[in-house]
Amino acid sequence: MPLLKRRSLLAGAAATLAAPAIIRPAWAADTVKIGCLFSSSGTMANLEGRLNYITQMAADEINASGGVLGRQIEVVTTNPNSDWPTYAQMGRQLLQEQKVAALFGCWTSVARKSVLPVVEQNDGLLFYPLHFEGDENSKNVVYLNSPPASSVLPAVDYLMSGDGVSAKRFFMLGTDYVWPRTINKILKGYWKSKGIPESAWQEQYVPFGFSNFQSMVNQIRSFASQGGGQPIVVLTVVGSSIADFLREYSNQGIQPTDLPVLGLDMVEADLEGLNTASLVGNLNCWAYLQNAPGPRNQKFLADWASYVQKSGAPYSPHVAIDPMVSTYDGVHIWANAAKKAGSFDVPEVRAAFAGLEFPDPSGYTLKMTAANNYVARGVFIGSINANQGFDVLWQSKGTPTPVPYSQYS
Amino acid sequence: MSGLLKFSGRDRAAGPVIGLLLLLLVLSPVLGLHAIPGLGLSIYGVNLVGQVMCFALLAMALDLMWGSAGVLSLGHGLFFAFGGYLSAMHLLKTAYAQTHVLPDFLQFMGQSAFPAFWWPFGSASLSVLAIILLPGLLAFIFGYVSFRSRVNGVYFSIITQALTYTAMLLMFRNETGFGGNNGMTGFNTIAGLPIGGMKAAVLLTMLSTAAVLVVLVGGRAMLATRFGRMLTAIRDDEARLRFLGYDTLWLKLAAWCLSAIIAAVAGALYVPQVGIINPTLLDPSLSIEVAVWVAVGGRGGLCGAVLGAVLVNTLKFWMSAAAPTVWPFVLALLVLLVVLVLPNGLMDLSNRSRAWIAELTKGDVPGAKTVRRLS
Amino acid sequence: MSQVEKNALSVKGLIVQFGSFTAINNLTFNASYGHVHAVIGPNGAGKTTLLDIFTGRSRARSGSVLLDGKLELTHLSEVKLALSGIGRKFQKPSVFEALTVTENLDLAFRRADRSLLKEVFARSDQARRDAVDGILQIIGLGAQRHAPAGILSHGQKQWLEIGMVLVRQPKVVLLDEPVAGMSDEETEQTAKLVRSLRSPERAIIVVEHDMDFVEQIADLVTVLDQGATLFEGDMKAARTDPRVLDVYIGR
Amino acid sequence: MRFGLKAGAALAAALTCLVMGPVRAEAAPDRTAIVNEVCAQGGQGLPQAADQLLTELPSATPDDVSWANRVVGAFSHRQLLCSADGHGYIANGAAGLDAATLVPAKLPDDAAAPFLSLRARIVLERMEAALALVSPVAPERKLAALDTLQQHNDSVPMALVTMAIAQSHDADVTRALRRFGVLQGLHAPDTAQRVAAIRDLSQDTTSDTLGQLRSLRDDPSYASDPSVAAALDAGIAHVQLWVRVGNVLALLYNGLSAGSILFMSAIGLAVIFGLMGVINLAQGELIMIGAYTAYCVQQVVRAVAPAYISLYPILAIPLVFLVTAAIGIIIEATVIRHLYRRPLMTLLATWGISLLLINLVRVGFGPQNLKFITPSYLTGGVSVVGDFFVTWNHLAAIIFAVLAFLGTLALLRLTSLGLFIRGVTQNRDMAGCIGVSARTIDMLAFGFGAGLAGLAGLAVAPIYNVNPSMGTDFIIDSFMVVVLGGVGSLVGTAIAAFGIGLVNVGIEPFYGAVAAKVIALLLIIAIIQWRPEGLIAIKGRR
Repeated sequence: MPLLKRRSLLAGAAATLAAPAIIRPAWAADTVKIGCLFSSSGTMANLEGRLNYITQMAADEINASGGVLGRQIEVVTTNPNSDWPTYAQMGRQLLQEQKVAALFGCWTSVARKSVLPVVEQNDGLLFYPLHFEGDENSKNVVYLNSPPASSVLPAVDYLMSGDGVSAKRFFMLGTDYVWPRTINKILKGYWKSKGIPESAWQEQYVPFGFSNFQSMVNQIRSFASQGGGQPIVVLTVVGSSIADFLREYSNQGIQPTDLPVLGLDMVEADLEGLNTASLVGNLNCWAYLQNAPGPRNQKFLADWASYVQKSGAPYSPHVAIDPMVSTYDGVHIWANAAKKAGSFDVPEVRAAFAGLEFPDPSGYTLKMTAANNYVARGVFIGSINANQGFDVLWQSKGTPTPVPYSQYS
Repeated sequence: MSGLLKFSGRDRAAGPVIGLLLLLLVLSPVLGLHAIPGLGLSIYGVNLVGQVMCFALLAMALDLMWGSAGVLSLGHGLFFAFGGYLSAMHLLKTAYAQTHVLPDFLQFMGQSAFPAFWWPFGSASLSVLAIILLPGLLAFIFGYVSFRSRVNGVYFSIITQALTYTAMLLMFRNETGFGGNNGMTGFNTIAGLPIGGMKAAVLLTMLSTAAVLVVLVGGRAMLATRFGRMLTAIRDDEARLRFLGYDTLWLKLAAWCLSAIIAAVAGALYVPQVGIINPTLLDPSLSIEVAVWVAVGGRGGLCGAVLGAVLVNTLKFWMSAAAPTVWPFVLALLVLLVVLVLPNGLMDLSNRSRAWIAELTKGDVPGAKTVRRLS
Repeated sequence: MSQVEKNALSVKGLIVQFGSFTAINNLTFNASYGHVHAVIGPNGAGKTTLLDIFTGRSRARSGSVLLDGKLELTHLSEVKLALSGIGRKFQKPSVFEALTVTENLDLAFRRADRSLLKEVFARSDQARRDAVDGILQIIGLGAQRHAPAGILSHGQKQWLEIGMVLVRQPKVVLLDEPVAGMSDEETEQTAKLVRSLRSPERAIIVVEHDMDFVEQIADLVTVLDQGATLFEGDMKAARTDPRVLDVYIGR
Repeated sequence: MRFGLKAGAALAAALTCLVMGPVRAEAAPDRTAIVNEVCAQGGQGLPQAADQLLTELPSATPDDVSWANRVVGAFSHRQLLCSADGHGYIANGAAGLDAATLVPAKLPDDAAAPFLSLRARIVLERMEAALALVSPVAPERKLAALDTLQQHNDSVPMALVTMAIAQSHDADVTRALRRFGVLQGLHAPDTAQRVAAIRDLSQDTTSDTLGQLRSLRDDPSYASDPSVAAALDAGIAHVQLWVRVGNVLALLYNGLSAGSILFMSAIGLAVIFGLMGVINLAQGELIMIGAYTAYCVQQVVRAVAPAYISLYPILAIPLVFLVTAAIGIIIEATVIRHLYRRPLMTLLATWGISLLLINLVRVGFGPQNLKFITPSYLTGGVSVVGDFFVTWNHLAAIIFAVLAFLGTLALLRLTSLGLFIRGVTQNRDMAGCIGVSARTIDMLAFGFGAGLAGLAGLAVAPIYNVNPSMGTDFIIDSFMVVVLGGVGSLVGTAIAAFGIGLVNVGIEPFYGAVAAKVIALLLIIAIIQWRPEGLIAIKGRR
């Protein structure tokens, strides 16, 4: 027995010592790694999955033109499985074990919030491609898309104006997490500042992945019928719930002309497979729409289509959405900043952001300043057309300077 | 012969497992703080060890009920998460004391200060007390009503699963007040050490390993007493024990509350290591996975639980990075293998290999025979 | 049968129903100390239900069951019933298979005057060990005392369970088909065992299908049919009673 | 009857007033002016142009009307092009027409279609409806147009209604137009006309009407004129009553539809867990496979016979059942049969199977939601009373659930297979003795339960997301339904499903969807404490 015990102890010690060798990072001199934190399973998979491919596409583009600082970009993908703590776990692994130079990731704000402490503790750099609720300004995150003041508020303004529908009453329906909650809080503050009474709006939240909107749409109908001015729906549900909501909305025979929906997270991909004839006229707002005019967009769409063909990505070659373009922009911005800094070290790359510009597929030229890691983008308001896409209803003249902290929250 | 038969091999694993754990306890500060030049673990590595230890603790909590009393809880994630949330509340209070920034989930719900019931969590000792008492109380209430109305076997499993699921739905709501989907994050320091740093990682890993040791040794000692035999009797034939004059309600309740508290402590240690807690810990599939760890390691005697948790989770960490799409298949096949071929997990494997060796050598290897299959 | 015999259990006007089915219909029944009282009857006559009532497994709709003429049993829980002196061996042998024979008997030695908490921490004192050893002698499992109960033969398990009932020295011993599935030799031994258990301190009630076995052990036989007493007397008389013959053969 | 007479009289009065009312002499529509108005501001002038057209329409000739139809139609199909100098054209293939004269004209290079803003859409929709009233179109189209205008009953000049009535040859349309005309009298100065309008409006018992009526209370005549006040109060009370009735019906209907989904997802489990006692955690995945099989059927039909695509759900019913039943039988034969006496191990094994199935499908089909073609007969719905709106897809789910329930009940109660299933599941050893092969019966019963789960997948496909992990959403609810209903009782399962559905739907509007689910689950847990055997217990000796 004592012999047996000692032998096991030794074996155990050997196993413990061997462990670091197994998980030792692999360094290759001629490549630089960037990491992706986009889910390929779970409720966000249909949307986030595309962003893995677009990151690779952007990296291929840069590699084809000689890479960055003489190195080829190597994209490390992970699958956080639409589970927020896993984003943090994977992020930690990418930064600490894979030693990636930058992270591209997260769709929901929940995911970003869970990765935030990880990038801050490890002084990493996360490029976040979604428009979001603002009220955050970390030196370790590059906010590639717009905070509310330069995306949501212009769209709501449009709907409240005579050009829109002179909206007077608002039904806010969102998924129950930080982005919809904060957006709605800002909206309420905005409406209050315009003297609109609290009785003019109603707020409802559903869980992630919620799909049966039957009684929710009933509630919206009865809200709309109460009178008191033109009602609209401000939709902040995310992921697969968007298509489910739209389906029930059109099943119950609601006309966008009577009760328009402003889908703040609604992208072209959410409309795939839907019969949009009865949804024509509902709105969204983004910093890019697939129908954005200009040759840069045409080239981007062609590149994506051929990339899908080549890589066999399980997504439509004919659909491009804002976060894809934002991610694409992010990879280029990072590469340009690294070139400018002459280093992959985060502090130096970060310092190089100031004054960086990038002409992106939306037709606007993106700008960054020394003030923060926000990126100035253009604004589009889109309107659903009969071909599962969005027509450009309105677009901003220039790129409004992003305001991280909203005055209305 | 009978003594060996009785434990059917699980005693043999105890020595090496305890030895390994002791070694780990000593090695984690040595390797983590790079006491020996050129030989060390990254923060990530130390952290990983600590997390796995928390899972081992959780697995032992489950095994205490399942392996000993035959009561399978598919709701231990509830207690794990409960402990986790309580410790997160303490960490948030600590962070607030330094930054004076209210967590955003309170902000967007329109709060301007912590709700009043958060006050005990400013104090570390009161928080520890809460981590032990509150999950214990929840376990007591749920256990009392369930065991009293004789909810047994698979019914108990399903009800605990439903309870966890309910808790998950509840915690996903922001109105519930605990951060909803986001959960809680943004922890700052623990015991004065910056979270995310090596010192905190080493401290937490050592604490978790020590907790595993204490529960393993203490739990095994407890199971060797008459109380342990009563639990075994409940597993074999609960009605018989009642007809012998034992009110099994209280026996089960005692084990159940103890088990819940161990799970809660595991959760409380886990959360500062991952830096976030949200309701996904309440996902029923996590709770089922815990049962899988125990089944893989082998039920009863707690050693199997530790081994199973360490093995499956190490495999999981490794594979979900190296081959994320393959991992679910491996897990599924592992489950089927254990259920169909090795009903008592790795313990069976060791027994079978012994039987096989015995067959080859025509010798008698004590303990090679499985006494009975538990389920 | 002495005239001063004392009733251990007295059942009066007992009615047990499951849904619309009446399992026991206005039954009156007495079991006295010092006797082995056999209860027989065709399937569905209510034999096992009667034992279930004594042990708290089923609940009576009405009627009373008194222990020693004073303690009303019908509303007590299984645990209280066991502690007040009712012991039962089940039809299907139920022993704790993962525990050894000694441990089984040790657990069965549950003293009514101790709280559960005390029982958990009770030391194995001499009295306890003696009681266990004594029972091991009676049931003849001394050689297997350290074997897990799971590896015992069917007959040995039955004896162990009888031993577990006896170790606490209950006032009423209920044996539900103690020889079902036993070999002739084992049946013979069991009969011997049961006969040796007869004592003025306890009443023994046996439910059994094996008529020869009943004849060997029983002082008194009650034949149940459709939840009511059809016959009461000794076994010889029962075998010739036309009503008994009718329910056993007629249907 | 009395009310009817009175209403009739009021209607007659109102009509007299309408017809006899001052008829302004309108000029014929000035086509060029209207087109220029639209194009001058690149389409932004549409509302003003539309107003002008509407006021001039009552004096229009049929030719004017057909021109107006042409222009409005062109605008909404983005075929109306405006040149930079403010002239309007209609695209006609490669060629063009002058929008005002409809004579062929060369399209200028700078001619572009004005953008269709939401506001423009609203205007166009109303214009199309108004034009339909005076155009030679089918009566149904006119009725639909009236419905559209009804919601905005302030936007049509009375003269247009008069003109439409004069042109109408269909009794229904004429009646509807008269009613519509009366409604225009809501704000008329004449009391009788008003009262009639209020009465008439009250016949349409929706909460829209209620809102309209309530807003009339702010009208000064409500305070000053008792007959208007009385009519209004009566109207509000009447509409309120029917809206309430409609709300109750909607609640029941929604509860029924939620319950039918629950029931469908639980019915397979009622057989597998309820009758056979097998804890099948892969039940949700069988539902998922059912949905995927339906998807495959859809794809095959689309490829082979696209004309019959709308019939694929019916074709899918037998195929889905057979495929999932076959998978169920494979699961039973390879795994479950070794575990009948080890229920907790069955639980783990089936969880492993569910994990396997999810990931196999994920690898095979990808993680995204499947796109189902919803046949036209399953889209939309009909308004019944008040705000009670019956959607066809939910109605189909209810009917499907009822049929599945009756079918299963019949199979278990009336066929010998059902007898054997009940026999074997109640006493495995005994059934073996009487010559029934317990193995075969177990396999068939499990296959049957699996097939039912597959049908559930077909039923939920039009309502829920179909993706590899969809099954996990169903499993706990299904177990709760079966346990609550009473294990082994199909009727109990049905009662429990509809009960839970109703509770869910009833709570949802007040506390939200999540709270509804939480409360329902806690209720179930509480009920099980109270009745551990479920609502319908199989009684017997324990």
